[in-house]
Amino acid sequence: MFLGLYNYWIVVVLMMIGFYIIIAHGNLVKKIVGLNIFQTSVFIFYISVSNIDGGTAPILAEGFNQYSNPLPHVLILTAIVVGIATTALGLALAMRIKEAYGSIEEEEIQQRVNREC
Amino acid sequence: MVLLGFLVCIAIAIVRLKDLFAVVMLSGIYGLLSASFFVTLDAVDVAFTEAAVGAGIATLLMLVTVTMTGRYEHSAHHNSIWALAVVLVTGVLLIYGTLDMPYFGSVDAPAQLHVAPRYINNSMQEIGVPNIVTSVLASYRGYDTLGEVVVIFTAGVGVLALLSAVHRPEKDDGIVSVNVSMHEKYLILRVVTKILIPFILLFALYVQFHGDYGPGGGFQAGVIFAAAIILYSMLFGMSTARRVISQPLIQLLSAIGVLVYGSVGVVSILNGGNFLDYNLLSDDPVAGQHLGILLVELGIGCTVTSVMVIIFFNFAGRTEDHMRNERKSA
Amino acid sequence: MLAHLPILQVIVPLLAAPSCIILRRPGWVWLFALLVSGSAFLISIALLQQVMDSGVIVYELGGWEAPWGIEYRIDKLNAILGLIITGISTIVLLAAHTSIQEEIPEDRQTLFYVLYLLSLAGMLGIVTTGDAFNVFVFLEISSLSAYALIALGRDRRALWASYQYLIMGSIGATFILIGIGLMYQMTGTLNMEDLSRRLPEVAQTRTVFTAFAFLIVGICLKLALFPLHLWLPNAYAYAPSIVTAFLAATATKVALYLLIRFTYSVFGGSFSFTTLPLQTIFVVLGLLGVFAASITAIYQKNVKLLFAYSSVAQIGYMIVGYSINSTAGLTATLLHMFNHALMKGALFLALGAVMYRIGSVELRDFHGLGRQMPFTMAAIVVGSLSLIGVPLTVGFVSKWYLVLAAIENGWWPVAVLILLGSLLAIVYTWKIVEAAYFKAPQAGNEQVREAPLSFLIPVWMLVSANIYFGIDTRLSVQVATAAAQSLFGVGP
Amino acid sequence: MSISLESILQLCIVLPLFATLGIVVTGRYPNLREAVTIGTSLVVFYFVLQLYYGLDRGESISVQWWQLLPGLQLSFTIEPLGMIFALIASFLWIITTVYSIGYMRAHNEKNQTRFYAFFAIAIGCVMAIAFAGNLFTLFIFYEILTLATYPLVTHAGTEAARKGGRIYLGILLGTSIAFFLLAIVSTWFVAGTLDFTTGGVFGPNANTAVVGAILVLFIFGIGKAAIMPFHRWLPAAMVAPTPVSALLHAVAVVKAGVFTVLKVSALIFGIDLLQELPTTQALLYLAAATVLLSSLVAMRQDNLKARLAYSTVSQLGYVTIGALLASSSGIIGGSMHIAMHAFAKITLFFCAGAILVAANKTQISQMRGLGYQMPITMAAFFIASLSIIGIPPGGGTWSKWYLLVGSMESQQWIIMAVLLVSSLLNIAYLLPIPIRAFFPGYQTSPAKFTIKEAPLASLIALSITTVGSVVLFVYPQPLYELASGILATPGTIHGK
Repeated sequence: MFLGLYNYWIVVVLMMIGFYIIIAHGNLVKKIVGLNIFQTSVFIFYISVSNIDGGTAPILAEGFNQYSNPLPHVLILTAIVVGIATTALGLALAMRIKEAYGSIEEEEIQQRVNREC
Repeated sequence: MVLLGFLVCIAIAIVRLKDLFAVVMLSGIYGLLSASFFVTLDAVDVAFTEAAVGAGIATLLMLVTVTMTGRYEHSAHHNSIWALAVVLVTGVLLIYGTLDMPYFGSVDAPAQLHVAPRYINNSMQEIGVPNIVTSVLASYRGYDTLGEVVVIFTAGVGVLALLSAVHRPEKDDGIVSVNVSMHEKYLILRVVTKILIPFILLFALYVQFHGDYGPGGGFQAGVIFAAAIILYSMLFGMSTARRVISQPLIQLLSAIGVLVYGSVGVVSILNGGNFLDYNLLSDDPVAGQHLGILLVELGIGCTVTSVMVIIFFNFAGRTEDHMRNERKSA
Repeated sequence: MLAHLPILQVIVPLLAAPSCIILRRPGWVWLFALLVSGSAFLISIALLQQVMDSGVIVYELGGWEAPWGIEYRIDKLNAILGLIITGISTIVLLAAHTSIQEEIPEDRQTLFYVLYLLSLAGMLGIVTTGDAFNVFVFLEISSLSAYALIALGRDRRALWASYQYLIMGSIGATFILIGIGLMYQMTGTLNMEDLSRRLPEVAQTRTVFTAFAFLIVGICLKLALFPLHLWLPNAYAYAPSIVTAFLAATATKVALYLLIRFTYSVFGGSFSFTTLPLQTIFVVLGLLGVFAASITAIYQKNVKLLFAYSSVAQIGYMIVGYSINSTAGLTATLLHMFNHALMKGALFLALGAVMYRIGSVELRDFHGLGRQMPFTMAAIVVGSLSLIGVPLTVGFVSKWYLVLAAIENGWWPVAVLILLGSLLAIVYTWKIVEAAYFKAPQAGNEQVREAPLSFLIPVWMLVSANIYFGIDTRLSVQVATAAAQSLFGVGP
Repeated sequence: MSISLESILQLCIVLPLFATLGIVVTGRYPNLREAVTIGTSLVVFYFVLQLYYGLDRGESISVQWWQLLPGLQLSFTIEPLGMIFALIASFLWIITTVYSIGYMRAHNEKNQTRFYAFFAIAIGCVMAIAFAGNLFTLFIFYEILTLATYPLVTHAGTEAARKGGRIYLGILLGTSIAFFLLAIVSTWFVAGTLDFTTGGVFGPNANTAVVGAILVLFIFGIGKAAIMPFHRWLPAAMVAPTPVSALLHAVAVVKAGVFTVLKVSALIFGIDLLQELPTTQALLYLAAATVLLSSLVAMRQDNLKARLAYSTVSQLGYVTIGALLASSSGIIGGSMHIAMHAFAKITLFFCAGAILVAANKTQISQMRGLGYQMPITMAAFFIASLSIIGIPPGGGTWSKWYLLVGSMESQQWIIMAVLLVSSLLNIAYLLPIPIRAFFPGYQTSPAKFTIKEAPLASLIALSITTVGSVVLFVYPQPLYELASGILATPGTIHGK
């Protein structure tokens, strides 16, 4: 049981660390870092699913008949792109917020916003 | 196992650290490690991409951002109790979910038995490309990939809409400061790059066109191309780089990439097939598939390169302006 | 070409977006975007026609049959969604040119239309696809473009709102990604149809349970279901008027569509409503949402914010209808989806007109508008009446069905609460009416003129739709009922 | 002319709406505008008369419009109760128009076009309500009536108007959405139909508990009937110009309320079922309480219009009682009271308006000796008061008589007592006004007063209504026949 699943458990731990950073930290850049970790961990999970004992990389070649599952690889390639896209946009927003509010700390910005309302 | 252990340590370190610069670096390392973990799991293409993105581009962008937004995080995390509770609940739910999972690497997991075998067994006859990932990516699930290209394009446009400065003075004083800050951080880089750039470009081309046979393809190639250009601009200053590569042109390229991909699909409709049905691009289906994949990968490469460049230029440019303003105010 | 309509509906806007970059000139781009969205609208009408006559349409992308390839699968449900999305976006675009001139700097305008089209394409992609992972991809297209669009708002709070939306949205998307991954792990497929066939075998596993939970939570984040709604009000309030009108009328509907699609089509109603106490959870959250949001709305000084909160409340109604888990309930939800799109489209577009003339939507700036902008204000009044649910407006139709469904289910208290909720609507809408008709204009606003035709025409198109579908309900009711029945596997 | 009665029926509803257009178009030329209004009102009344003769000949007239929701049709049909209501409303519209021309001009109000326009819409709704063939149709126009009268109530556009309008809309819309709509949906769910049917729709084996609950919802939901505690909108509506108060809040709106109550109890529940319901008795007492309490409140009002308003509340209570007595003479009394009270109360309001215009007085305490100045007005006031109280020569005599009979038939002694007591209260709060007007008591020589009556138009109007209420006393026969026809109608036309 442990041997069969330990890998997933660690992945879960990683995900949760990332998730924690996103919701608990007030620094906008750090939130994005957390988001990255969260997503990357999900990628690891997908790839773990695709893995197969005694398998090899899904590139057809003589002498291999056990290939690991290519589908998750494809999905994750796409997901990575989505990830970087989100990161880029998020960071861009963080820069603009820095310009507009002079800070990238959640509380300070929230205070300024409330003052405007 | 060991790698995973490392990953956990790094993640925890990231949580604790307040120095954003270190955090960013660690996240880069995190990306790199997970990439190597992917290699051990036989996911070479993914590893390649993750290395290029997680360790490369993402880190770079974060660095630029940090140079502008300030290096230290000075808020103690608020509402951490609640956050912890939420996280624990989610985590426990996930662990609970793993209990019925097929064991790691098991041969008879449904994922191995249902859809995948068709790809592994028939892709050679149907597509004629040894790299199964490529054939799935570009053909079986080609439409996802179109979506992927559009996503990256969207990001490019979004960044443009957010950051492209209305008027950018061509005075270089600001740029110097940026480069200085960069040089401090990438000292080795500066030395190596001068020699490296041509090789990088060459390598990119190889990756682009060799994607059918080995790991690689349009996306990875695009990132590498972009990396080359970015290095160049970091060495010779943004403005020089901008003179070499004009903004409108690069934006045009990013659009054209998507359009190339799309038009392949449209052509296959006009040839009486379904959208993105490469078989009809030529008389011989396999040849058609080859042609289709080639064009599609080109499209991807084109868009990814230009978007990456756009993003970096605007990030750096914005930082310049910001620093210039700060110096003015100071 | 008719066979290709399903894909065309999506790729026409999808490929039009990059083409805009080539066109450059905002004026042309606008016309082009309008043309594109209009043609997408026509396509969606044709599709609805086809579906109603000849049932489900399947389109295999790349010619690879599912589950190996990705397939587009159009049934009555997503045909309706397509109609709503394209219709609203077209009408909203009519007003875009004028409004954008005012609210967005010249050099951003082309990019604005590009993002707008991308967002449109993304939503259409979500609703038409029959592949779980493809949903995720297009979800990201629509979301990313939405973040950027919101950030284009003039007020600097728009940036902060957009960032919060980005974080929330990304968490939601990642949750959905996890859910899909777990489902894939247990079934080995990503195709919805195939999933619905293979999930029952493994339905009892804890993994599938987890997958379901994550999907639901992820979707509810996107749906802004109370209490996960915190990102929505500011995002809508500070986005450019056009964006608000478009997103408010469509975005949450798409999320709701996903909820319905996954619970009924993929997991199957019986599984969904037995494994989790969904019914209880959703009816409680829905009603809480209705009251909490409506009451918050009452205290808003910014009219856009006010209507944003009212949107959260309206989502509550839809969720209540959905939680009844009966054909009648689902019919009510779908009807309200359609009707609410009309109401909020009209209202926010009218607010756009006010924004255009006054440059603010603070309640105090509405003083005296009743005389100065009679047609715009009349539109807002009709929209408000529709929101309250007065007869001969669409609002009444959905209220009627919702209450009837609740009573059929023996949920008398729920029926009462639904109606009490609409009393709150009277309170917060009438604040505006009184401000506009009983107060003298603020200093500096004496010279305000009626909005230009480019605004009034689209606004009144939507308003008259509000009334038309309130009087002649044959179309909307028939389609909604058919869709609901098909989801429950009864009727034609 | 030879138009089919069906099309006449539709014209009655549609004409006022067209009139609205005409009024808006001709808004710039007051004379033309008012000519349009009067013309329409005359035509509409003529049409209603045609319908009346048709009904008298025993023809069954009904019209189906399109289905608003599956199975729920907009349909109109003529039956005696509706006929009474329509006759009164359409006739008094003419009078009120005449009156308001005088009033509005003398008082030179603003936005008169808007005033006449919404007035016409309101009348259109009233016609639709009167002829509604099923509860659904009735509800729709009931709601529209509320909205159409809102601008009239808040006509002045002042702060006071805003507050009044807020209460007005809040209570009427609120009750109708929260209770009335719920009641209708429940009825639709339980009975499967909303068509008005003699003997009710619920059928013999209906669950009396549920139906009883529905009855409560109806009585509270029909806020226009001003049953306590939902009566406050009526005094609040008195911020409106007097003609509005006169027609809408003495006739159209409030009568729409009690009319609905009567119609629902007679043709949705049916008197037999009504008697069995557990809730009827309680509601009956509530109505009685309303009658008494509002009379008491009325006594303490010094503002004339306010006093009249509260008196209206109590008079409406009579009709509700009549409906809930669930006996034939109760229904007859109730429906006759609609007519009687309409004529009497509109007269009183006309008087109030006249006093305001001519003497610019609103407080009762200022009206001592006013009789010397405005003899005609005060005389009219006196006669109308008699009618309200229910003593000859006022038409009110008959309706109260039948209500008493009804309460005796169903051994509701308490109710009977209430009716008698409240009549005494009526005397106490109405008669002093004209009496003081003519006999100021303390030494004041009539010479000090010079005759200064209201504008002629107004004077004519109020004399007509006074005569009307006297006529109803000496010649109530046709009204009685109509009223007694309500329950006897052969199975009314169904919505399908």
